[in-house]
Amino acid sequence: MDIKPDKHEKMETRASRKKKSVIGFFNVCKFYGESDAIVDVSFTISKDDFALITGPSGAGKSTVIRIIYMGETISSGSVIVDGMNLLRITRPQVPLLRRKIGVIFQDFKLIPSKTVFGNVALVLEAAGVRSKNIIHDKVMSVLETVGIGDRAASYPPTLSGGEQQRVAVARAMVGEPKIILADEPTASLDPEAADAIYQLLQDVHARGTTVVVTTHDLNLLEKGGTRVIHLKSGRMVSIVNQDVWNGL
Amino acid sequence: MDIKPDKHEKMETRASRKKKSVIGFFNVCKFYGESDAIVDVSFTISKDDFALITGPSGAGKSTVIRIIYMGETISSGSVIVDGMNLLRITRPQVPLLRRKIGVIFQDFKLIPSKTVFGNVALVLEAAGVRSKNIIHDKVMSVLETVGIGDRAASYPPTLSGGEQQRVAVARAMVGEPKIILADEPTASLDPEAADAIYQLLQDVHARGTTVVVTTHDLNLLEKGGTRVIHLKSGRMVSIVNQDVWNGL
Amino acid sequence: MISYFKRALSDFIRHRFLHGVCTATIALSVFIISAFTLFFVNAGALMNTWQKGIRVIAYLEPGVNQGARKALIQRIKAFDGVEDVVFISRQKAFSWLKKEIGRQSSLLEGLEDNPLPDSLEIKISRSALNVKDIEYLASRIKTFNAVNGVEYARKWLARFKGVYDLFRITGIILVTMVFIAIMFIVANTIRLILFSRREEIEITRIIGADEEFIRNPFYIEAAMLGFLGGITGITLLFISFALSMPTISPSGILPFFTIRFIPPAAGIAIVISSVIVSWMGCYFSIRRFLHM
Amino acid sequence: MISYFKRALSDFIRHRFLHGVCTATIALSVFIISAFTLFFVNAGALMNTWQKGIRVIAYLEPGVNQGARKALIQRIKAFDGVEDVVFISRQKAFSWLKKEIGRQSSLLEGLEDNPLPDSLEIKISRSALNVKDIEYLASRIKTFNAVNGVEYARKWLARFKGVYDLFRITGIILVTMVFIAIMFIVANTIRLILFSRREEIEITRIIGADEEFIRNPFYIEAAMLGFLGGITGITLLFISFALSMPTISPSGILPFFTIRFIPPAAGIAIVISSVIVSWMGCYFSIRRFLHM
Ligand SMILES: Nc1ncnc2c1ncn2[C@@H]1O[C@H](COP(=O)(O)OP(=O)(O)OP(=O)(O)O)[C@@H](O)[C@H]1O
Ligand SMILES: Nc1ncnc2c1ncn2[C@@H]1O[C@H](COP(=O)(O)OP(=O)(O)OP(=O)(O)O)[C@@H](O)[C@H]1O
Ligand SMILES: [Mg+2]
Ligand SMILES: [Mg+2]
Repeated sequence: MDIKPDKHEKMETRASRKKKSVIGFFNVCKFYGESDAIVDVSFTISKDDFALITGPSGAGKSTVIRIIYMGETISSGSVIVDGMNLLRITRPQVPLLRRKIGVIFQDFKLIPSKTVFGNVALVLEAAGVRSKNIIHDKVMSVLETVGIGDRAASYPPTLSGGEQQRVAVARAMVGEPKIILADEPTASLDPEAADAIYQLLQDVHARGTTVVVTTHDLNLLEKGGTRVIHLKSGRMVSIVNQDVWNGL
Repeated sequence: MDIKPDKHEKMETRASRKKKSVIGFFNVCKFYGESDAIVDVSFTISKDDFALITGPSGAGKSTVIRIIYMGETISSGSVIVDGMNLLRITRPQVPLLRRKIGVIFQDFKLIPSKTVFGNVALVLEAAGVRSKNIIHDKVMSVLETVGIGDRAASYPPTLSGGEQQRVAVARAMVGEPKIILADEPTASLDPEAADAIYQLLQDVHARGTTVVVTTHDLNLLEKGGTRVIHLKSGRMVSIVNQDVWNGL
Repeated sequence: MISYFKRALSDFIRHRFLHGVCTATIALSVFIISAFTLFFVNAGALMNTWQKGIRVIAYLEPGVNQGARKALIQRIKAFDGVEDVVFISRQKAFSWLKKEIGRQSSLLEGLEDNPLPDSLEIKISRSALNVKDIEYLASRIKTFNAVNGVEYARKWLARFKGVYDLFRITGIILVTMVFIAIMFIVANTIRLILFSRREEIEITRIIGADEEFIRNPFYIEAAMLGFLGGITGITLLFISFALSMPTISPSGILPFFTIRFIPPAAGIAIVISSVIVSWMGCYFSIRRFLHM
Repeated sequence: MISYFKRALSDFIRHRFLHGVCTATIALSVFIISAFTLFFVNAGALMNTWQKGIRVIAYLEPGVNQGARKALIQRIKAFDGVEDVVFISRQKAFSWLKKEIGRQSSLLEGLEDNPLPDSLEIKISRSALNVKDIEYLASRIKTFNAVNGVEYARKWLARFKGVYDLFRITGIILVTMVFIAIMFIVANTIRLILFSRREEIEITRIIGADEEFIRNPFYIEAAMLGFLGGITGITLLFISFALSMPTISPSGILPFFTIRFIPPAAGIAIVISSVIVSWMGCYFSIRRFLHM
């Protein structure tokens, strides 16, 4: 816990000789008052990873996600995301970091007073896209992809749980981010819809996006990712590099 | 759709010769503008049922739940809950109906500014329980049962998704209602915690509570209930009376 | 009822920010309304000091003896609106006239005899300050035998009266309008509180709470807001008053008049109004949110 | 920038309720502040009509001829604060005196000769209404050879001046205090809007919006609220004014004075202030919500 960020950065550099790592956690701890959400967690996720973070309820999965998009600051350790040390980041850099990341929030975080279209379009507007046409086309195509193109004009509170989750998925993908963080992206979905979303995530992964999914869905775990990180009570239980494991 | 409530009530009486039915849907439709959430749905659930409502995302499962606790009014047909015709109910009777029903909402619906304890205690306070001690004991015991007794003083936004869901379960059970409506009560939970909650629901069912669970969790479906209602696009696909089916 | 109070109190603390902002708004509203009360009360008092100057002079016939005079004074004193009657001898009147004419008093030196009559100065009580009443009074006094003629500052009186009335009417209209405006502002603020808490209200309702259970704490909270805001507003005014008095007083050159703070009764009335207005704001707003 | 405007406009419509309540509050605030502007402007104008009566009388030495008199008038007119100088012959003055003394004019009948001197009536321009200036002016005029003495209503002037000053100072203090109070009320209301929308702000931020993107629409909305509220408030005042004029005017018995609505320039200034205050309210409140 006394290891300085510089040291981590060096470790990072060494690690990336083989594989370009996009997300790196080094001895990260996150405390809330007396309780700890994350204790001494270290892992790296490379650019071409499809990482799964798993563990029981309250294990710290969402906390890891929140730390990556800077929804939460860490108590100790250091975190590197796409080459940026999150401890050293300046305030104006935060939005730039976040635009590289698409997040599917566990509680969706849709704006109730904006339509589905408006919610998804906001990502592009915030990223500085000015053209109405480009926004319209991109948003509608991603809404079609997740299967709720017909609800574009609805407001989130009028959608079913699964529909809201699909809007959240659409919003995370519309900006074509480098990294997608999916916090239980299929919890509210029936197996069929869940499969479709999972397939979608694999498609974007195939196109070069780093994907991090938290899940307690056994099916998802069985399908496997390239790297599976198992947490319990905020501590690391295991990291499995699926490709290495398969090669055993 | 032209069938009058009276007729249903008669049907209801006839049906209850064999089994006391607690919830009855008779040709129920629910339209939102042009789209329909529920079309011509009829079923009954008896007092000793553990009913499962299943179907893909957007099938109308939550809508059925909302209709039962009068979170939504129906467009046509009639609904009877615990002997009350919901079309004929007066405004002051609504809270009385709701106190008979414990609902686990799909989106939890916890009050963010109240502690976990306060959220759960509110049900008892609203039901007119005055004694601080009784409230404290009941709330703490139900929080222990769902496994979050140690988080009683926390606020919902500081809980993980699964912890929030367990608070929602606790709140639905604390008032010892006649009927428990559980809208995807284990969606945010890992298999172990989900099993525990499912076991809990079976325990209260065993103690005489009518339980209605919506789910797309295949595990839950495999474990089965006494009655499985399958919806798709707002229409009934099937009703299976598990006991009869098993007896085939 | 006690449980409602407890819930209201814990709500109050829980929603510190909302209630803080709302209390501030109410306090400022009370401040405004009571600042104007302060202004109009003092301006009214100032005008009253002017009005003291209003009197009717009755000139007596020459040779009215002391007995007849005293009887006359008694009879005039019996009239409504007469505060006091003072006898002014012709000698006194003459010396006053000399003073009044001032520089030109030399012109009176040519007179070997005092041409002025004896007179009675009739002070009008403040409550009767009304042009018509005074005219009527004057006409009645004129009918007495011992009275030769009656005089009063008819023109000045009419003019002053006009200004005084205008001031009073505009004051009343203004304070009423401001009061109504303030009422809406307070109601609006409470409406925003309810709006921010609509989700909480909705959740409380669907877990089986009846309207009374939901409403009562809001009513109590609104009354508390009104009370706190009222007290704070008046305190604020008092502080501003105390701070600005040094600026006002010395420049005022008004030794005959001291500015006073609003009377305690008015202060209490304002706090009570504040409580009532807040309560009513809550009453009307909550219906909207309870039936949505 | 245009896109911010579009977003602000759609936000405005989307949050109808919030913005409606807020506009109402601003409108009422503007109403209050402009009602008081209306009051003080008119009260000031009314006081000015009184002040017209203030003049200095210079008594001339006997036997000053017409030429010397005209030269004197020119020299006096050259002083600062002198509006006009009128010659009053001793005959005219004597007939006025008779009128003034009224009933007792019989006492002047004993005089075979007019003892009054010729005089000059010096009208003071309104801007120079200041006891010290007038005293100074009087002392300067006294030094002329042709002038025998100077007279003016020193006591009345001092008293009127005191009241006028008191009125002006309290007016300024009051309107300033109310303005500050109103500013806080408007800021508070905007703060409540931001509070109700904090979730939306938070979500917008975590999907990668920068502060400018979040803030600008709020600023534009606040300015729009201020503008709408300002216009509405002044319209409201105008309607109230039009409605209450019939009540005030006839009773007023003030034919020499007409109550006027606030001048257009003041109206525009008030609307602009309303926009600025709303904008500032937003500016200071949004920091709280953006850094929480
Ligand atoms: N703001 C907070 N304040 C206090 N404790 C917190 C806060 N946020 C999270 N925690 C605690 O940290 C622990 C980890 O939370 P986290 O949300 O990461 O769990 P999770 O693995 O996502 O669980 P789930 O599967 O239930 O969503 C939990 O016990 C949670 O209560
Ligand atoms: N207030 C509303 N206005 C318009 N449409 C609505 C509203 N509420 C629900 N719907 C629509 O009705 C349909 C059924 O919704 P419901 O929430 O019952 O689905 P569900 O079966 O619970 O799905 P999920 O498993 O995704 O939660 C959905 O298509 C939904 O979009
Ligand atoms: Mg989580
Ligand atoms: Mg649902």
